[in-house]
Amino acid sequence: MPVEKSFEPAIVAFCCNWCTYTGADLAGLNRMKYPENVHVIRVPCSGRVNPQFILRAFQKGCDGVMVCGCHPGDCHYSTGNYFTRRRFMIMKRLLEYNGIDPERFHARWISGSEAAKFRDTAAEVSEHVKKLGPNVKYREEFRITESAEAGT
Amino acid sequence: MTNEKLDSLLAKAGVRQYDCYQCGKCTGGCPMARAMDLKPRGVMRCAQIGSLERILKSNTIWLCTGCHTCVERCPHDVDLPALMEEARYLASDMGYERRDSKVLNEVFIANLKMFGRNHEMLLAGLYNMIAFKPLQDMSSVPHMLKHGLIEIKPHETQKSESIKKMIERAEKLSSVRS
Amino acid sequence: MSRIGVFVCHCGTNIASVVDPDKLIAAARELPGVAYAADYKYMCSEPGQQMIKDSISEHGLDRIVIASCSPRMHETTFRKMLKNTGINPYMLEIANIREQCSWVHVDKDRASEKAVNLMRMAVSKISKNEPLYAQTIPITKKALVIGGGIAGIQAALDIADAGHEVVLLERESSVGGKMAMLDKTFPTLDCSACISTPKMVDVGAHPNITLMTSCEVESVSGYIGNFEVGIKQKARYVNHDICTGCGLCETKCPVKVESEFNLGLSTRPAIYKLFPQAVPSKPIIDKENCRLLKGGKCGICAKLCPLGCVNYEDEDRTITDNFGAIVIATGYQLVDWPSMYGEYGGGRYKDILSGLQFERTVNAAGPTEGHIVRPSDGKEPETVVIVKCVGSRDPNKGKSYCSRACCMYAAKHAHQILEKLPGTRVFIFYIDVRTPGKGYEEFYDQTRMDGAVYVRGRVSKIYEEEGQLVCRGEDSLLGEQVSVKADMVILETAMEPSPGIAELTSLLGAARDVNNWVQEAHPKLRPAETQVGGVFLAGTCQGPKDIPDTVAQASAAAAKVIGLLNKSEMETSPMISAVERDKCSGCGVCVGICPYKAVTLLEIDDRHGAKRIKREVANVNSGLCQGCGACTSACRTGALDLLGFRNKQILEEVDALCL
Amino acid sequence: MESTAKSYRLATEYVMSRIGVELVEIEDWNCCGATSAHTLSELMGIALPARSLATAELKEPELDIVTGCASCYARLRLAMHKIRTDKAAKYLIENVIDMPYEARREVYNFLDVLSREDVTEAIKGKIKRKLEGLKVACYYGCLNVRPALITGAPDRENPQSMDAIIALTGAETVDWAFKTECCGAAHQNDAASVTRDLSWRILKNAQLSGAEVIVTACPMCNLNLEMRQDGYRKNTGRSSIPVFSVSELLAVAMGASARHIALDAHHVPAAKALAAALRRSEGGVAI
Repeated sequence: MPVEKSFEPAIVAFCCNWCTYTGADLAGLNRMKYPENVHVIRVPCSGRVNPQFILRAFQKGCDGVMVCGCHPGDCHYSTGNYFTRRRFMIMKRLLEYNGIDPERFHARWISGSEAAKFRDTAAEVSEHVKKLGPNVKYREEFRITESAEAGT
Repeated sequence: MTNEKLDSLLAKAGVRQYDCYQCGKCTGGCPMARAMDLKPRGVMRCAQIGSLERILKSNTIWLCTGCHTCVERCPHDVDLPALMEEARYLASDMGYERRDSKVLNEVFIANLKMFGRNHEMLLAGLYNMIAFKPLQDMSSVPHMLKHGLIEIKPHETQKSESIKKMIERAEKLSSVRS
Repeated sequence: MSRIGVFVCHCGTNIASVVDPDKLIAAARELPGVAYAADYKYMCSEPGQQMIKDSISEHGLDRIVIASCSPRMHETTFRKMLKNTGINPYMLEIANIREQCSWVHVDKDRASEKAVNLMRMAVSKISKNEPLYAQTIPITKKALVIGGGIAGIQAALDIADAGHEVVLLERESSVGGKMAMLDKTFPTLDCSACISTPKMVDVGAHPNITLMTSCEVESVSGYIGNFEVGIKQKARYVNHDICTGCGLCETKCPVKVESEFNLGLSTRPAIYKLFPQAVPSKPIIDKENCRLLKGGKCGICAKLCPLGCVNYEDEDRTITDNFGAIVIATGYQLVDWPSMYGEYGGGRYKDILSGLQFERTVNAAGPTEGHIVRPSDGKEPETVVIVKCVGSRDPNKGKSYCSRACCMYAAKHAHQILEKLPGTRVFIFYIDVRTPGKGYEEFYDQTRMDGAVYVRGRVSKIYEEEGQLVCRGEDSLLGEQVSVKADMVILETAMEPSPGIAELTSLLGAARDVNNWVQEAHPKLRPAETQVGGVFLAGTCQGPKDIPDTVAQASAAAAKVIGLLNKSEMETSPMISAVERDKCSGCGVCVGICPYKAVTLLEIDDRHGAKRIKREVANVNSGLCQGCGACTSACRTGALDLLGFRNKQILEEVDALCL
Repeated sequence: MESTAKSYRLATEYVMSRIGVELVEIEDWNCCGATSAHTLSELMGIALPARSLATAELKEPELDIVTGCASCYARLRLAMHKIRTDKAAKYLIENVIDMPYEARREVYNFLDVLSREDVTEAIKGKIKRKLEGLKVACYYGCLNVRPALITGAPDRENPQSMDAIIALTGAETVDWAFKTECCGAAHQNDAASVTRDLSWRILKNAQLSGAEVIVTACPMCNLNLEMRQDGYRKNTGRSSIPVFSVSELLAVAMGASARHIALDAHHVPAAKALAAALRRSEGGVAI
């Protein structure tokens, strides 16, 4: 896939139903504006986000991944996001190990009332990932294996 | 300008001024508060409203004995003795008037430079002379002399010269501290 | 092959003015599995819903994607609609193209492109959806109230009055709690006993209430509607079935120990009633101090009892009962100030009283029959110092929080002293005066006008000299050191949770905050519930509060319990964790992660080749599971999955975005 | 301890030799700078005590350090703490004192040493005569216990270690309120009227609590409390109260004579109170 002149990254944001998803809805209600690149996937809790979801996204060529949940201590499910926090501190290292720039991955705490924070985070991450350019690492390797398979 | 200085003073002392909620427990237990023109709680108040000058001009910072009663009892662990100490250094550096104890402290250090140890009679005598208090505590002198509690001849460390040099090194380094 | 129907809502112009519905329809028709796609001005409206219903029967659709506003808005609406169509309500996905698309973007082309992406993600996800069915669980129509203070008493009475059975459990030998110890209550100064004893008698006599004193919770299992609770009935050594409470046994007991009810200000025998108005009005034997039970010779009380109630062989027993709901109302205790404040003498000085000790002193039924006198010499004080915030607002030595009731009871104490001993000088050392409550500020004003002198400053040191207590501090409004020679000092000490709260909450699975108070489900909107379904809270177990607030919260908790017990069964959300037992290795990581104790290890019979074996697998309790999915992310083998948000569903969404 | 604290020194030497503890004087020690040095400069306030500690580490690497003065204790202990916890400060200080210093050994105050179980046992064995009924107020002073972070003292308001030691002599320690109140000794020269009042307050509370004598663990405290007593008598109309170091009481109980430990060197006549106590317990043995 050739790099287009104005590269628009595809970003997936896993948002917990109780805080960040609500915050994102509130941003809409207040008609705040942010880039179109961010696509929200609703999950009940940030603790539901299995690391393999993130790896899969990067593997499939997603340019950036956000995981957003309630602030630590405010989790709707009382402790879920503590596990998220611990899990994603290690996640960064795992990504590095896999050759994916850990800067493509962002974990943020955004409450249901922080519409502006959601907007700012979406804009910031979008801008940041844009600078990093397209995530082609695995896509190219896929293509190689695919064509090799096709060849035989 | 003033606040930068105040902020760095507080940072060096490890004190966050807004930790203090002005309950006055520090002043209540301070042994020297009676003689202070700005009470310990007042020092924290000045830090909160940004009035560094009042802190540096106060006699409080020179009267603090460092007994740590205040911080021991403080509900928010505000290390006032550390703040007082840093304020003394800053006051000296900035050329504010040093209160009464200057005389004593300098006589004390001069004493150490000479002998490496403290010579009580010389200390008290010199202090009284310079501070114009010729009779303070002098009633005890005959008793002390009689029982060998003080001596005319000072004890010297063997290497008092090295101590003098060391003190001078420390003084030099102290004066360049930011 | 699934037959998916895609319905795009214009939401008037809210969506259609930015996102082009035609593009969505066109894109949808290209997607595999989509059998039908249509758009409409308002999908949520009656005609909109009818249109979907018609399309379902016309095109034989089996799952529905609606591209519209946020699912938080209309997911329930559309699920209800599906219920009447024969399609399982969970065969529904909503693409949020309003709040998260048309409202937040300007560029029409790119917004439409994103809307297509969102719709495609929903279509991909729904291809993996499966029908889900809500379970119903029966409800045991009986409530357990833990703690017999005013909170527990109020909650028990409210629930019982609504016609439900209640067990009121109390650790001490009598209900009444702290309120029974108080003399008067602020700001109205009505006598505490006069308003609380009738309620105590009521719980003792109510046909729907079973009073269980000298009892503690030993075990809890089950979930909302179906708790099984093991209760330890501590040995009383007195048969309460026969005892008439005549009190003869107490008269000749040779033992004298400090009375816990009078906080050490008087003594009691080893066979005793907690206080004269105790409910039940029957004694127990304190086995730690009874001469005979300690191995000595005695047995006087048994000889005295005309009915032969005393039984030295009595033992602790465990009783098991089932409940539909549980109310925690375990209350508070005062902090142990002597271990915190060496500068106040660390408990060495007799004439320094805690606020509660003063309540006993000033109480007509107390050890001094209400005469305010010094414990050391029995003399009336001429000067009294009251110190506030002892142990509270002091993260260094005590608790960081404000204990909330102390400002008012300090004012009350000052008022009582000035009323009973006119001419006494009363000094109140305070940091702030907090009187947010109906009639509170007026009460504070009155106390000042009565002559109580408020001194702003925290007392730094209290020491005894020449028979008086010297209080040294700062009058911070004057900026000077002050020193008051007092004959009596009252320390208004902070509340902290009752001992054993940690054990109890962990049995129940309820959370505690940093200060060990029981955590409410939501600080504003669910203040009388814990985050565990069916477990409610009332009174000072949740945080320091005064009597009016305690009673209000107790009634709130009772209302919640009544609402629950009025149903005979309840529906649970089907979007919960499920275990694939074949995959589960029984590692148990999920057990520790679950905040609701919903996951446990279960031993099952299995086959290993031809051999029968027993092994452990994770088991999810559908009554407890709230569907957060934390366990699924921690599961190593992928045996745990969250229904409605299955791994494969979410991965489909991811894949659909990336293509 | 060579000059104003003559009796303290003599008594300490006496006690220690009796129980077989050898104290080694740090060769060429220097003054810790007390309040004056750190008032003027933080660095000097740490470098001065660090020099003595470094010398000790060099000459006697296997020995811990003990000091009989609260102020020295605070300064020495702070220097030790600083060296252990602050690498930059360690570098600077080693340069100033021109010696390496690793702070390997501990700094104790005299009370810590006396409170060690083996030392207490040894003292018990050497007590020859009881100071029966002598009412003693133990004055710890501020810097033996504060700041808690540096001293590690468990109770800063009502410590008990000295009371336990004094109890070995048969004397009775009184419960009083000024065990750790600052006597203001640091300002006895320049804010004399305030420190005078502080001392008087301490003396008064000790007497009102029933004490016949005060016992200290610091020569500065000792000197300050003693020197203020002429004025105390005149202004309050109370009698004066003898002030001893903890060693002196132990020495007397171990059998030291008044001359041995220079009891007559006290500003406030001291021997009488002890003699009375000894008479009470032994029917007239003179001191």
